[in-house]
Formats: sequence, structure tokens, C-alpha cells
Amino acid sequence: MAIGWYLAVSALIFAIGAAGVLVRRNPLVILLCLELMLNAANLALVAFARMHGNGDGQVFALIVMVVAACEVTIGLGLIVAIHRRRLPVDVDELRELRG
Amino acid sequence: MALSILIWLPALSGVVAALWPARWAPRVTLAGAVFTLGMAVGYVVSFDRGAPGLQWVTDRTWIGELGIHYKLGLDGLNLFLVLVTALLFAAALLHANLRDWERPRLFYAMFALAESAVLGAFLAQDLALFVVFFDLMLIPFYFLIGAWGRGDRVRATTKLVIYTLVGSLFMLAGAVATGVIASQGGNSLSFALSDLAQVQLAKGTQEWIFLCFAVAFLVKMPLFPLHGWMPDGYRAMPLPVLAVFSAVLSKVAAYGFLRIVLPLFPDASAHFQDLMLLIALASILYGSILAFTQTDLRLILGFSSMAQLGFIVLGIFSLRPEGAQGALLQMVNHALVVVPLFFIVGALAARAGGSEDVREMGGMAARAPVLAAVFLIAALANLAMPGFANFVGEFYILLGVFKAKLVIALVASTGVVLASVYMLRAFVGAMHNRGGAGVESRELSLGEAATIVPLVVCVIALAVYPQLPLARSQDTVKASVRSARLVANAP
Amino acid sequence: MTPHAPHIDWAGLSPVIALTVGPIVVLMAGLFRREVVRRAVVPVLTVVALGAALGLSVWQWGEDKSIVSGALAVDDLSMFLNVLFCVGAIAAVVLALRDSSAEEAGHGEWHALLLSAVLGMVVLAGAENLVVVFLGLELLSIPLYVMCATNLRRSTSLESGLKYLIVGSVGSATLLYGLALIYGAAGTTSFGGIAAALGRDGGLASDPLTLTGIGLLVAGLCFKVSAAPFHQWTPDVYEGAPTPVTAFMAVATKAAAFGAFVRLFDVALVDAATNWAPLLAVVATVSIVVGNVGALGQSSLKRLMAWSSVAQAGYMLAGVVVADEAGVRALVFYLAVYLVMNIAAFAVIVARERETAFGDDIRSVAGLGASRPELAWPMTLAMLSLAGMPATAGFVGKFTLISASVQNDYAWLGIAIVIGSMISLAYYLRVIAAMWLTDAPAVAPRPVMAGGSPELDSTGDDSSAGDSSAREPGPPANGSGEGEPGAASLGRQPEVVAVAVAFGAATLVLGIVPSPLLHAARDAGRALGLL
Amino acid sequence: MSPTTFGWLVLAFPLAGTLVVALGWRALPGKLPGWIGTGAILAAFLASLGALLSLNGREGEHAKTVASTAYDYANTVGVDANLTILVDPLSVFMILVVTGVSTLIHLYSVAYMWEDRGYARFFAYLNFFVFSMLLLVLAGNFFLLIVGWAFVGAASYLLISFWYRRRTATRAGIKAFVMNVIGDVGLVLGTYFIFKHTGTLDFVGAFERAPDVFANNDGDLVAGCILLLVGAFAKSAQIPLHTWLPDAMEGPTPVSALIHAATMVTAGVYLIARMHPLFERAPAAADVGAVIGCLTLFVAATIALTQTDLKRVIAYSTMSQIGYMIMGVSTGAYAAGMFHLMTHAFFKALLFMAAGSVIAAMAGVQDLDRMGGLRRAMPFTFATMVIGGLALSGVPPFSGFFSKDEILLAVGDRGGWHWILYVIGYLAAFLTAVYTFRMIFRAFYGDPVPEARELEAGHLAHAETPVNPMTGEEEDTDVGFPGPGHFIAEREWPMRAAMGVLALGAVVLGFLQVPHATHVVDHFLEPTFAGSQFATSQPSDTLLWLGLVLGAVLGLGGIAVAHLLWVRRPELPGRIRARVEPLYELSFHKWWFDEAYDRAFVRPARAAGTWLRERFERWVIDGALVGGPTAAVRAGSSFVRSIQDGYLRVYAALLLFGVIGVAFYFLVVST
Amino acid sequence: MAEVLFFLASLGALAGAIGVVAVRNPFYSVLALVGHLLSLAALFLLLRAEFVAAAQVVVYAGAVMVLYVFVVAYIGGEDRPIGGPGPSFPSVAPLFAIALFVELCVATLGSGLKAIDGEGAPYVAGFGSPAQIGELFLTRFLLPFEVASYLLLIAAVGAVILARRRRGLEDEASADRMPVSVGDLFRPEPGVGTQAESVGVLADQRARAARQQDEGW
Repeated sequence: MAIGWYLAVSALIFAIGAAGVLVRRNPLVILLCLELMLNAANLALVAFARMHGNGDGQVFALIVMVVAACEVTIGLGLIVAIHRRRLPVDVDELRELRG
Repeated sequence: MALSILIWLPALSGVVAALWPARWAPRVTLAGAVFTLGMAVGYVVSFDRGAPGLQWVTDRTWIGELGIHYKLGLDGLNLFLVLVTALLFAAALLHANLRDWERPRLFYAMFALAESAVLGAFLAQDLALFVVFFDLMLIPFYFLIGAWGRGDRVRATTKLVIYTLVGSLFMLAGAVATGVIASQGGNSLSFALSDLAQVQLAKGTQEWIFLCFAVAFLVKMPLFPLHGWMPDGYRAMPLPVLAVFSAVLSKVAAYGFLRIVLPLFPDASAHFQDLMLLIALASILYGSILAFTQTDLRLILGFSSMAQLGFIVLGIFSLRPEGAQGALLQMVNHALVVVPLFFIVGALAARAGGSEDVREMGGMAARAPVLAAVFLIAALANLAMPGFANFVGEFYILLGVFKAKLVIALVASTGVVLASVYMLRAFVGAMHNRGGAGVESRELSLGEAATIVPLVVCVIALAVYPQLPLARSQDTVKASVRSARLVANAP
Repeated sequence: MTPHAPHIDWAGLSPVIALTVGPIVVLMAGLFRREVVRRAVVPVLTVVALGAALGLSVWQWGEDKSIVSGALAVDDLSMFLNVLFCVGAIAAVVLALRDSSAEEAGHGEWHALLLSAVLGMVVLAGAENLVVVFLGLELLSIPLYVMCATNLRRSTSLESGLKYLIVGSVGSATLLYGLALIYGAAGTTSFGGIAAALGRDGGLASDPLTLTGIGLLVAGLCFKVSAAPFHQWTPDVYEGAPTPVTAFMAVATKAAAFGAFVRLFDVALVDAATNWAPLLAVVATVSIVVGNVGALGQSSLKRLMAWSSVAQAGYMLAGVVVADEAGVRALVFYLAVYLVMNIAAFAVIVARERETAFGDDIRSVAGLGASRPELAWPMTLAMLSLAGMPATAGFVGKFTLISASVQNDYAWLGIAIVIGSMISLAYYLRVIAAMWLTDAPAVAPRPVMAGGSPELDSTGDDSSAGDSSAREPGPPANGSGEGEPGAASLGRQPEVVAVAVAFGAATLVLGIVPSPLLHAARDAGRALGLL
Repeated sequence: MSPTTFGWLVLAFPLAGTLVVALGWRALPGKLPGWIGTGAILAAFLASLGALLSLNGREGEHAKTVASTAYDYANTVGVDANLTILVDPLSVFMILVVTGVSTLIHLYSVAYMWEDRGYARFFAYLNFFVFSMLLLVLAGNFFLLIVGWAFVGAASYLLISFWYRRRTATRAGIKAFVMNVIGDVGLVLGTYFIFKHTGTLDFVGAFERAPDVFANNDGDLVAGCILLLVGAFAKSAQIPLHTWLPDAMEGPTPVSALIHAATMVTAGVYLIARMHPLFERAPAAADVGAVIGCLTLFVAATIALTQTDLKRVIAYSTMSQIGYMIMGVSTGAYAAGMFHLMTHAFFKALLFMAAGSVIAAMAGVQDLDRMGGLRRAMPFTFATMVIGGLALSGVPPFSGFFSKDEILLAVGDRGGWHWILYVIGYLAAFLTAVYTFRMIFRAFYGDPVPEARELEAGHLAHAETPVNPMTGEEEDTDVGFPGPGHFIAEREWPMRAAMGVLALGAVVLGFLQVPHATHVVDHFLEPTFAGSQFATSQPSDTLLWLGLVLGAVLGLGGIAVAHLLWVRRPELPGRIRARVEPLYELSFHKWWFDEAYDRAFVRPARAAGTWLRERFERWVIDGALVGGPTAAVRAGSSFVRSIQDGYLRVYAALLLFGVIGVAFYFLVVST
Repeated sequence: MAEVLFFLASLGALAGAIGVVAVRNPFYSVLALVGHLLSLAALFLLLRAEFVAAAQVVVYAGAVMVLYVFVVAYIGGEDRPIGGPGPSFPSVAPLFAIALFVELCVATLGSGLKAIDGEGAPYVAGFGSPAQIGELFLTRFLLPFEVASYLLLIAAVGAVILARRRRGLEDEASADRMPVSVGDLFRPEPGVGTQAESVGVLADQRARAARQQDEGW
């Protein structure tokens, strides 16, 4: 398969993830969508690594996984904190700050 | 070095005033201003008329990376402006001493800082340094007007400061561009005026930079149509502040044209000569006509100043030595005459129950002949009656314009007529006719006289011997208009 | 094939090591049960770690090397920025001494996060590899996401944390995708390799793949420096976050992101400059306009500062745009200046937040000139400096930026900076006007004056200041009876005032004697080997 | 001593008098200010005589033109504005007339102004005026001329507004000042035109160079001379700049006598005479002067016929007489013009003084309608008034007869269209006799009014409450209004002395210049006008005798007509008036000049000012220039903040939007 | 063969992605993501990234997703409508996505790089093997490797701070016994579990102390 196909799939996943961030109101799901975006990047990285035949991309992808895990952790921690604070777990209702 | 002392002495006195007990603040700053005045007089006395170029030059590198020098110097162009600044600040501080101010330490410190900034702007021989002082002037005035002003002071101050800073910021851009572009031909980056004068910028570059500077200066003066801040600002300012603001700050702008714009941007000056003359002309007529219909004495003086500054710009942009000489003299004259006039307005308001509306005054001459006399002298001087140095200034200005653009001189001369109308109207309205209710005719108090009379004496002295500044400025003025004149007269 | 462990230049790595060890130590110290350890020793240790990093960075001044297999650059630019991060962090530590956010999070953890964020910045600013860029960015962001939310009692703090996290992650993902595309185009992750690839193959610098990658990078980095239209998180997060965190975030994040910006764009991608520079200039202009316009009419000071930071980011982008030594110098100098003036302003906001019932509303500083000149002056200087008035550092900063723009035929960008400054006057002056030209609002501020003059209160209560104030929880005021002595002693907050005064004075001093800093900035500017 | 030393002294005395009286106003007791003022002017008169003698003693070419520079006043960049005086026969002639008449008027005022609360101020002003006038006359260059020119304007303003709490007086003052400033501006601009070519402001230098640099009727020169004429017209109350003079009668009567009759208003005549080397190279401009002079003399005479205010009648007659002089000097009759200037100074001052006496007797009333039968009560005043009237009417052998006829003779001698001027001149001479004696008859003949009766009984009438004679407003007698005392010549010797001397002069001065007999004035002024192309013209005797007879007949005829109309058949004027109502209206409303100016200048200016202030300032200066950008920024602000609506998803959307936009840009620029 | 596998795997990945976005119940979203991740791992294998694929399955589908499931369970996967009231723009969100997709495709397809149309560089033995990755991590990417581990530590600390229970913040009734901290879940990896634990202990102690002092937050 040409590398271009992988990249196209990656782009599509990225776009879907982005769309998900825009349409979903549950922060949990938004975090999932962010995962999608990061994974799209990962796919691109791995595809490029294959294309160039060097390991940089794969290493990068591994690092991204770590980072994604960290973001998820923090994100979930925040969601838990918000839930504990009895605040709505809905990004549309968190708009005390504006203007 | 010596000039540094002249500049920073007032600021130093302001700092001392801010640190010492409040009751000393007025005296300390006044003493500082008087010392400064003494030094300025000393400079005038020991000024070498024959020597070309700058005297007592201080030149240090301030910010080497940016080519900014701390360069000061006196020559015929700023000699008397410095003297007048020192004199008027001393007078204004004396006037301020006559009453109590809230938070006196801050007030006097700011006042003194303002003097330093103005002196710095006059003495700066580096473009960036000039810009620094030019903007710095405004900060103390922001506080002085905003905190001790009257009426809708915060709004008026904000409007004033933003309006004038808008101009200043344009100038900042223009100044930076001047220095940077001048350094592009392999010259080292330097903002010293003497270095910049060596480099001739391309005409197109000169033109946009000229406009930047022109906006800054025209707003500061202010000239039509950039005077939007003026009515509110004038109404809001406390009197001593207003006096120096109107007298001195506007002159810094006019001085900037002579010191910076004409020598550095001669092609643009010639290119925009007609535009500037028309703006000046419009200011003369507009200011005169509005002064003619105002009833607030401050605004009469404000619009009258606008007209007078129109004359000054007219003289400068005749691009002839006569006009520029006249403009320079007129700067001194106008500064010298407008301050006593504002003090007189204060004295009148004190006698008319606080109102500065000329309709609520009248008949005040009856028991106050000295007040009437000084008011009359100042008013006549302000309307440039022949015999006063103001007339000499206008004579030279109109002569310059006459030689450059005949029609403009003819139209501008109607401004002289209108000036007589509004000044006499103000004088008569306040001093003559029957007094309104609540107007008392009271002679000048000792304190009032101490601030007003010496200035009027100065006006008279200058009327008797205007040659004093003229002789000292003529070489510098000629040099400053030379290149622009050459361009303007080229076919 | 035996792998050889890479040579490690320990001297060059020393600031990083200091900042790695620091959090661990602080975290440990935070476990001690004694209050004094947590309250006093932890901040002191934090400051020691930061001081060590700062000192080591200064020690490494003048070096120009690449360490740990080309991962990090140790040169004047990164060292200069390291100093900025450390100074900003030290100020944040001091400002947070009595802050409830550190209390909430636990002192050890809070300070460890702070140090980690600084570490992330150091890594980001020195990064010479795409992977390191991404990691540095995340290492600075993740602690900040948490720190924003540490004021758990305020819903806005949580809200700001969540917003920052989500929008920030979108930004990171974008950046990451951009990095991936660049990697795909160049085939390597090291800056040197990318620059070489772009230089080698002329077509690559204008290849859609490269350029789209650059575009995504621009978006990601602009997000971090909060340039419009990637700025929207800024006001909300700045307002919601605990104020010391906001202060730190405002100055240090920006510096780090700009560090990465110049290194990435002016080194790795400099061959594509003809393509990205005009766009960045446009982004700068949009930021200037949007930031300044948005700040108008804000009543929350933190929000105002946030919008102002959007505008300031626009000014600073000009330094990136011109992509030469003068530009980097101007940018770096402005970053330092920006740090100084912002810290001064935030210190005052912190002080007033604790002293009045108005929070960070502009009313909290009303009449400050009369009541507390020692706070009013730093704020005034900061505002004047932000507005670019002469005799303040901001003036010199703008001067250098405009100068750099004009020098590289971006005169119109200089004009844009100038016009932005004009708009900005309206809100900066509003703050000054509130302090000097209006009287304090009629509602009594939180410190109770019943006992007489505030001076009396504080002098009598200095020794117990630490303890009683610490128990004073965050707003809103809870107890009328018990809170009083603590509140009164808070009235002075010497450490906050000291920060305000120190940074206010620095604003003035840097405006009058900018040469030393400009020298340093020039060295930093030369580090990249640009024209 | 050299003539210039005397010249400086002439200037110094009045200036010293001004300063002493002005600064010592509180310290000087009683009438001392008056005497100091009078003494100063007397000293100046004596110094003038000294200058005369000193000048006469000098022999040789150009010896009679002496200049002296005190110091460089404003001498830079090629503009030689120095403090220079020029003493030559013309200026000596003028300073003699000025100081002489001034001394007498000061003397008169010592008594007349007594009890006015502004006594010292009055003399300070009056001395200042004399100083200014002398400065004007002695000025040796254009610059100083302008200074003196403006100073007299200012002095005139001060004295017109002397009773400054009268709104009528202050308004008249402003009017006079502004008109004078118009004149100043004309003078300045005229100077520019001349200076542009001659390169010097100095009279002697400029006149020397004029023939070299100016062609005959050179455009710039004509323009310059016409602008100089504007100055002359404004100062000398010539059409169209004359409207201030009648209003200037608001000032105290001695002021009218001195400034608005004898001296200042003749400055225009002096100016033209002084500038004759220029005017002779610009005949077009000179013709303008002649025509305007003629027009003025006629219009003023017609207006004077119907006015009822005593002083205004005399004021119009002044305008008219100055018209003669302007016409004269503009047609080359310099000596004749100057001669008429001198005689007119005497008899017109006399007439005003007499009028002042009458007004005092009427307790401030100036309206002829309210006067009558004062002849017996005020014999001295009556006599002097008649002498003055006869001189004014040109009845032989009074002084006016000779001087006026000499002007008209020279005009007639020019021939061509000047004949029209000649005819109008004599027509106006007839009218002059009519209105002069109309005034005298109406004031002194007929039934005595109550005031006259009271005076006959030995009491000087005093109004119960003083009123403004123009408006009837009630006044007090404090400073700023006329004082409580009224003084008439019959009772005050200084007044009588002054009037007596003037009356003598009005009778005998004509003999200085009797045709074919004496030529004192001609000879004296000869050195000044030697270079003139008209210096040698000698009119024919036919014309001379025609003029003399015509003048005598018209003068006497006019008096006869006046006698018929206002003494013998008092009902006739009303019938005539009804017959020629439009003409009467034209005359009575002063040819509607004031109304026309009001409509053409004052109201538009005021309307423009109001419009600019109320509308333009608000809409354009504040609205468009300040409000426009502000509104734009505000709109931007509310837009930006409306996007910042707190929705996290919106933020993300904008972020992605930015990403898409940026990527789009890069795709577009990519290859 | 490879084409078929690619087709299947990418179909799975896309379906999973769409599932994440489109399914209303967060729990199903998580499951969709797991599917997505597994498909992605397959793609990685096709790209000869064995180690990455393995890590993907172990770390993501294993650890991280478990965390998700826990939290979803804790929060209670309320069904929030997609879109619904709120900002009015979401209708254009798909457009954004499409635009983004198009742009990225144009970037890759329009690129002048020949390699994109190829199947990649010639396969070298050991490419993508743990050995190669490990070597890279210990040589060229030593610093990222260390920093990444450090990042995990910090993330753990952060999570502890956020998710720790505090008195007064939550409703007493719902204060069921929770894991000491979500950070515990990371204990094995960075090896700082004691840290997290002690923090949690400390929190309890502090809470007790606070109660004793009765300051009442």
C-alpha cells in the first residue's frame, strides 16, 4: 500500500476527532476525541517512519502515547474534581468565564 | 553636563518634595524652578552669538545598541524657548503656591517632573531622546489634570492623553524609521540629529515619516482639525497646569518642526508645504471664529492659541528664514503672553463667583485698575498689536508667507483682524460694561500680582527689544530652513 | 552493533538537572507533617532550586553547544530564557506564599508542579529536536493545567483548568500533526537535519507537505503564545486560575513558546521564511487588534491583562517575523521586559485581591494612589510600560521591535504596533485613572479598619502574620469574628509588596538603563547564527 | 542740538507724561495729573519748535531730511526694522500741528474733565495718544510707522471706551479698533509689497530705490499703494471704512476734538503725503485715493445734513473735510492738503470744544432737537462756534476758505475727469455751509430750552439721574461713567483760553497761504515735495479767481439757506423732507452702511461661528474624528467579546478555524 | 494481502473513530475507542512498527482505557445530547472537519515527495523492533526518554492533586470509598507510587487535623 493511503486515513481520523471535539458536550467524550487526534498523528508518524525508513517517527509515536496518557490522566482528574464539586459535567454549562 | 543639571534640577526638586514633609513641597519645587530659571538666564547671558552650531553640548551614548545618544545642546533655536519654559514654570509654580492642593507632594513632584520633561524635549539633540521627552511630558500632565482637574476631569484627561499620545506614537514609528532607514546605507545606527542630517532619505520615505511627525505635532499644538481634545481638556485643567500646558507644550511641537522635520525631511516639507499652510490657515480662521463665539474665557484663549499656533506653523512652512524667525519669536511671545492671560482668567473667576463665563462678568475694571491694565496689555499683546513683540513675530511670519505664497498671506491676515475682535470682546466683556450680579471688582491681591505683573513686564520688555532673541536665533533658523527652502524653490 | 551511550555534557545539562532534582526534593519535603516545613521550607527549597537553575544558566552564559545527542541547545538564547523562567517562577513562589491554591494542592505538590513547568520551559526553549519540542511543550502545559485548577473551591478555577486542558490539547494535537508533517517532509526530527533538508532541496521549502506542517505548527505555537485567532482560552484561563499561577503562566509560558518559536522557525524552517513570514505578520496584526480591542471595557484586571497579553504577543511576533538577529534580540528583550512589567502588575492584583472584597475587579485598585502608593506606583509603572511610555522598559522594548520591523521592510508592522498601542492606551489609562484619579469605592474593603489606622494593626501583629494569615481561607470572607486579626495583618503583605516594588523599579530601571539587558539580548540574538 | 535730538525729545515728553500720570494715578492729587499732562505736551510743542528752528538752520541738499536710529529693533534676516525717526519739514509740520493743538486740548480738558472719576486715567491716555501720534509722524521707516499707526488706534480705542461701563461706548470702541486693525493689516500688506522690491523698510532708502525697482503703474506697487490706502482710509474714516468715526463720538468731547477731528484722523492724509514718491509712480492708486476722497466728502456732507446729534454732525463734517484732504494729496496738492489739515485741526477742534461746552450746559444732552436758544446763555461758546463754523464753511477770510480752495484749485488744474471731483467738491462746500449753520442755528437760536433758561439764571443744569444720551439708560457717576460735574467755557478759564487761541488760529491761519501773497506752508514743505512731478505746476489765474469767488459765494449762500430754513421758516425743513422722503431716509440712515456691514460681515461671521461651534465641532471634530475611531474600536471590542462567549466548543472551533485558515494560506502559497 | 489488511484495519479504525464521536453513551464511546485503537495497532503492524503496535495495545487499550472505564463508571455515564442547546455553530462542525480533511489530503497528495506514493523505504531487518527502538531511546532520544518518564511522574502528581478527596467539596452522602487516588493506577510505571500514596495519607491526616481544629472550611 502506498504511504499516501495511510496518511489519508490519518487525516480522516484527525478530522473526525476534531469534529468530535466540536460537537460533543461531555468532557469525557471530548477527551476521547482528543485521543483520536493524537492517534491520527501517531499513524502519520509511523507512516512517515516507514516512508523514510528511520526510527525517529516510531520513537516519536511512543512518546506521544506517553503524553496522551498523561493528558488523559489530568483530564480525567479534572473531570472527577468537577464532578466532586457538584458542577455539571458538560462543557456547555461551564461558562462562568466569558466576555 | 551643565545642561543635564538644567534639565534634571526641577525633577530633583520634585523628588525631594515628594520625600520631604508635605508642607515643604511647594517651596522646594518653587525653589528648584527658580534655580532653573537662574541657570537659564545664565545661559542666555553667556550665549556666544558668534559661535556656529550647538553650545554646551553633552553627548553620551545612552543605548548603544539602538544608536540612541544622550545628546543635549543649546543653540539659537532653543535658547529662548528654554528660558521661557523656565520662567513660565517658575511663574506657574508660584501661582500654584498661592493655594493649597490635596496631596501636595504628588502634585508638586509631578509639576516639577513636567518641567524637566519639557526642558529635555527642548534640549534634546537626539531624535529618540526627543521622542522620549516628548512623550514623557504627558505623564505628569495626566496626573496633574486627572487628579486635580475640574468637572469631568477623568474623561477629559483620558481623551486628551489618548489623543495626544496617538500622535506621539505615530511619531515614535516615524522616528524609529528615520534612524533605521538612515542607517541602511552602511551608516552606523544613530539617532543623533547631527548624524541623521547627514543622510538624505528617499523622498517617498520622507513623506510618510513626515506625516507621522506632522500628526504628532499638529495634535499637540493643536491645529484644526486635530483639536478635538482641546475644549474638554482646557476646561478640566487646573489653572497653573493649563497655563504651562497651553504655553509650553504646544511650543515643543512647533519647535519640533523647526528642529527635526525641516532639516531631516526637506523634500517632504516642501512637498507638503501647501497642505501644512492650508492646515495652518484653517486653524487661524477656525480658531478665530470659534474664539469669537465662545463665552468661556478658557476656551476663548484656547481657540485663540490655536489661531496663534496656526500663525506659527504658517511661518515655519513658509520655508523662508523670515517666516521661521517670526515663528520662533512668536513661540516665545505666545508662551509669554498666554500664561498671564490664564492667570488673569483665574483672577477674574475669583471675582465672578468662580464662573469663567464672560457673560457672567463685566465692569470689573472699576475698582481694579491694575488688573485691568495688565489684562489690557496682555490682551493687546495677544492680538499682536504693533509695538508688541507678538507683532514683530507676525510681521515676520506674514512676510515669509507673503514671499512664499501671496494668497495665503492675504487670507491669513484676516486672522489678525479676527484676533482683535475676540480678544477685545473678552477684555470688554470681563472688565467693561455693567457688572453682572455677583461680580465684585477687586484689585489684584499681592499674590496674584506677583505672578501676573512680572510676566507682563517681561512682555513689555520683549516688546521694547525683540532683537534680543532674534539676533541670537537668526543663524540657526537660517540653517534649519535652508535645505527645505532649496527644495521648495527649485523649479 | 553496540550502541554507544551518548556523551553527556553535565555542565550544559546542569540547569535541567537542578530543575529535575528540585521537584523531587520539594515533593519529599512536602510530606513532612510539620506545618512550618510545608509552609516555609518548601517554598525556600523551591526558590533554591530555581536559584540554582538560574545561577547555573548564568554560569553557562557564553557557551554554544548542543547536548545529549543534539536534543538540547545550550546557548545564550536558551540561557537567557532560562533566567526569565526562573525569575518568573521565583516571583510566582513569593506571590503564592499565602495563596490558598498552594494550600489546597499541598505545598509540596504545588511547588513541584511549578518546578516541573519550569523544567518543561527550559526543555522547550532549548529544544533542537521535534520530539523534544513536543515533550517540552507538554511538560510545561500539564503542570499548568493542574495549577490552573488548584483553587478547587472556586468553580471558575476548575472551569479554567478544563478549558485550558481541552483547548490546549487540541492545540497540542494540531502542533503534533504539524510536527509529523515536517518530519514526513524532512525525514528527520532534528532541527539541523530539517534545515539541511530544506536548504538542500529548494522545492521542499515550498512543498505543500512542508508548508501545511508549518501551518499547523504556527497554529500550535500561536496557541501557546496566545496570538489571535488562537487566543480564546487566554482570558478565561487567566481569570479563572489562581493569580500567582496566572502571573507565572503569562510571562513564562509566553517566553518558552517564543523560544521554541524562534528556534523552530528561525533555525529549522528559516528557508521557508518567505512563505511563513507574511502570514505571521498578519497573525501579529490580528493579535494586536483583537487583543487591544478585547481588553477595552474589561472590569476584571486579570482578564484585562489577558487580553493585553494577546496584544503583546502580537507585538512580539514581529520579532519572529523579521527572522534576523535584530528581530530575535528585540523579541528576547521584550520578553524580559514583558516579564518584569507583568509580574509587577500581577503582584499588585494579588495584593488587592486579598485586601478587598472586589477580587480582581478594577474597583479593587480604586483610590490606591492615595491609600497605598507603594502598590499604586508599581502598577502605574507597569501600565505605562505596557502602553509603551518612555522612561519605562516597555518603551525601549517597543522601540527595538519597531526598529527591527522597519529594518526588514516590515514598516507596516511597526505602524500596526503603534496603532495597537494607541488602542491599548484606553484601558491601561483606565487602570491608572482608577488608582489615581478616583476615590476608593464606598464599600468597605475587607481588612477591617475598626481598630484604627492600618499601620498600627500591622506593626502589632507582625510576628503572628504567617500563622494567622495562612488559616485565612480564600474568598469569600467567611468569618466576621475570627478572620479579623488575620485580615488586618494581611493588609501589609510585605512579600507581595516587595515583589511589586522590585519589579516596578525594574520596569523603570530597564527603561532608563536598558543597555546591559540589551547586550544580553544581543548575545542571545546572535546565538542562532542569523544575519 | 540737531533736529533729531529734538525729535527724540518730542517723543520723550509725552511718553514720560504718560508714565508719570499712569503710574502715579493714585499719588497725584487734584488737577495735578491734568497739569502734568498738559505740561508734557507743551514741552513737546516747545521741542517741536526747537526742531523747526534747528531744521531751518540747516542748509544744503538733503540737509532738511535727517534720520536717526536709536537701536536695532527687529533687524534680522534682511529685514531692517529699526527704531528710526525721520525729521524733515513734513514731519516737523505735523508735530507742530499735533503738539500745538494737543496742548490746547489738554488745557481745555484740565477743566472740562474735572470731577470725572477717571481724571488721571484720561490724561494718561491722552498723553499716550499724543506720543503715539508723534511716533507715527516721526517714524523713519514703515515698521515704526505701523507701530505708531496701531498705537494711535489703541489710544483712540481707549478714549472712545473711556466711559467703559456704557455699552454704547465699549461697542463703539471695539468697532473703531477693529476697523483700525483692518487698516493696520492693509498697511502691513502694502508694506510687504513695497519691501519685496525695495528690500528695505526705511523710508529714505525705499523712496530712493523706488524709481529703479518699480515701473510706472507697476502691478505690485499699485497693489501696495492701494493697500496703504486701505490703512489711510481706515484711519481717516474714508468710505468704506468710515463707520466707526460717528460712533467714536461716544468718547469724551475733548477726545473727539483731539483725536477724531484734529490729529489722528488726518494720519491718512499724512501717510499719502509721506508716500508721495510711491504714489506718483502708481497713479492708478493715487486716482483711487482721489475718487474715494471725493466720494467721502460728498456722502459725509449729505449725511451731516440730517443728523440730530450735535457731535455726530461735526464728526460727519470731519469725514467730509478729510475727504478734501485725501483728494488733495492724492492729486498732487500735497502742500495744500497739509495746509488744510492744519487749518482744519484748528477750527474743527474749536467746534468740538464749543460743542463740548454746549453739551455740558445741557447736562450731557447731545440731541439738537432738545436744544435751542443757548445764544444768550453762552455768548463765548456761541462766538467761538460761529468762528469755527465760518471757517468750516469756507467763508472768507477765515482759514478754511483759503485751504479748501487751494485743494480744489489743484484738483481743477489737473483737468480731465478731475473736473467731476472739482464740481462735487464745490457742491459739498455748499452743503457744508448748510449743515454747519443748521447746527449752529438749531442750538443757539429759537426759543431757549429749560437748560438755557436755567443757565441764564446762573445755574448750570444737572440731570436728576444721569442717563446715557444715546439710549436713555440710567447711569451713576462712578468710575466708568461721566463724572457728576459739567463745565462750560463761560465759567472755566482753561477752556476759554484754549478756545480763544484756537479761534484766533481759525481766523488768522489762512493768511499763511494767501494766493499770490504768502506761501509760508508751500515754502516750508518744499524740501519734502521737491521731487514731486506736481511741484512746479502753476494753476492759471482764471481758475484761481473762479475758485475763490465760487467758494465765497457758496459758503455765504449756504449760510443764507440755513438761516432761511432753520431761523426764518422753521416749518420748511419738514415740508422739504416730506417731498424728498427717500433722499432724507438715505441721509438719515447714513446711506445704510452700518446695516449693510451688519448683514454682510457681522451676522454671517456670528452665524458661522455658532454653526461651527454647535454643529461642526460636535459632528466632525468630536464626532467623526474622535467618535469615529472610537466607535469603530468599540464595535470591534463588542464583536471580539461576543465571540468570547464562554463556550469551550466555540473556542475550539475558532482555533480550528484558524488552523484551517492558516493551512489554506500555506496551501495557496505552496507550489 | 496487505491491501486487504489495510482496508480492513483502516475501516475498523475509521468506524471506531466515528463511533467515538457519534455514540451518545460515553461508555460505548470508550468501547469504540478501544476498537479504534486495536485497528490502529493493526495498521502499525502493516507499517512494520511492531513495538509501537504492541505498546498501543498494552498501554492504550489496556491501561488507559481501564482508567476511562473507571471514571465513566464513577461519573455515571450520563447521556448528554450531542449538540443541543448551547452555541449555535455545531451544525458547521462537520464542515470544519471536511475542510481540515481536504486540506491535509491536499498537503499529502499534492506533495512533490515521490516517496509518499511509494510503499516506503526498503525494509531493513530489525526496523521497528524493540531492539532498534530501545537503542534509539538510549542514544539519540535519551533526553526525550527521560523527560517522558518525568512527565508521567508529574502527571501522576497532578492527577492526585485534582482527584483527591477534600472535605467540604463534595456531598457527604456521595463520599463512597474511592481509590486513594487515580494516580495509584500509574504506580507501576514511574515507580513513585509511594509518593502518591503518602500524599493521599497526608490528605486524610490533614483532613482529620482540620476537623479537630474545627475551622470548618
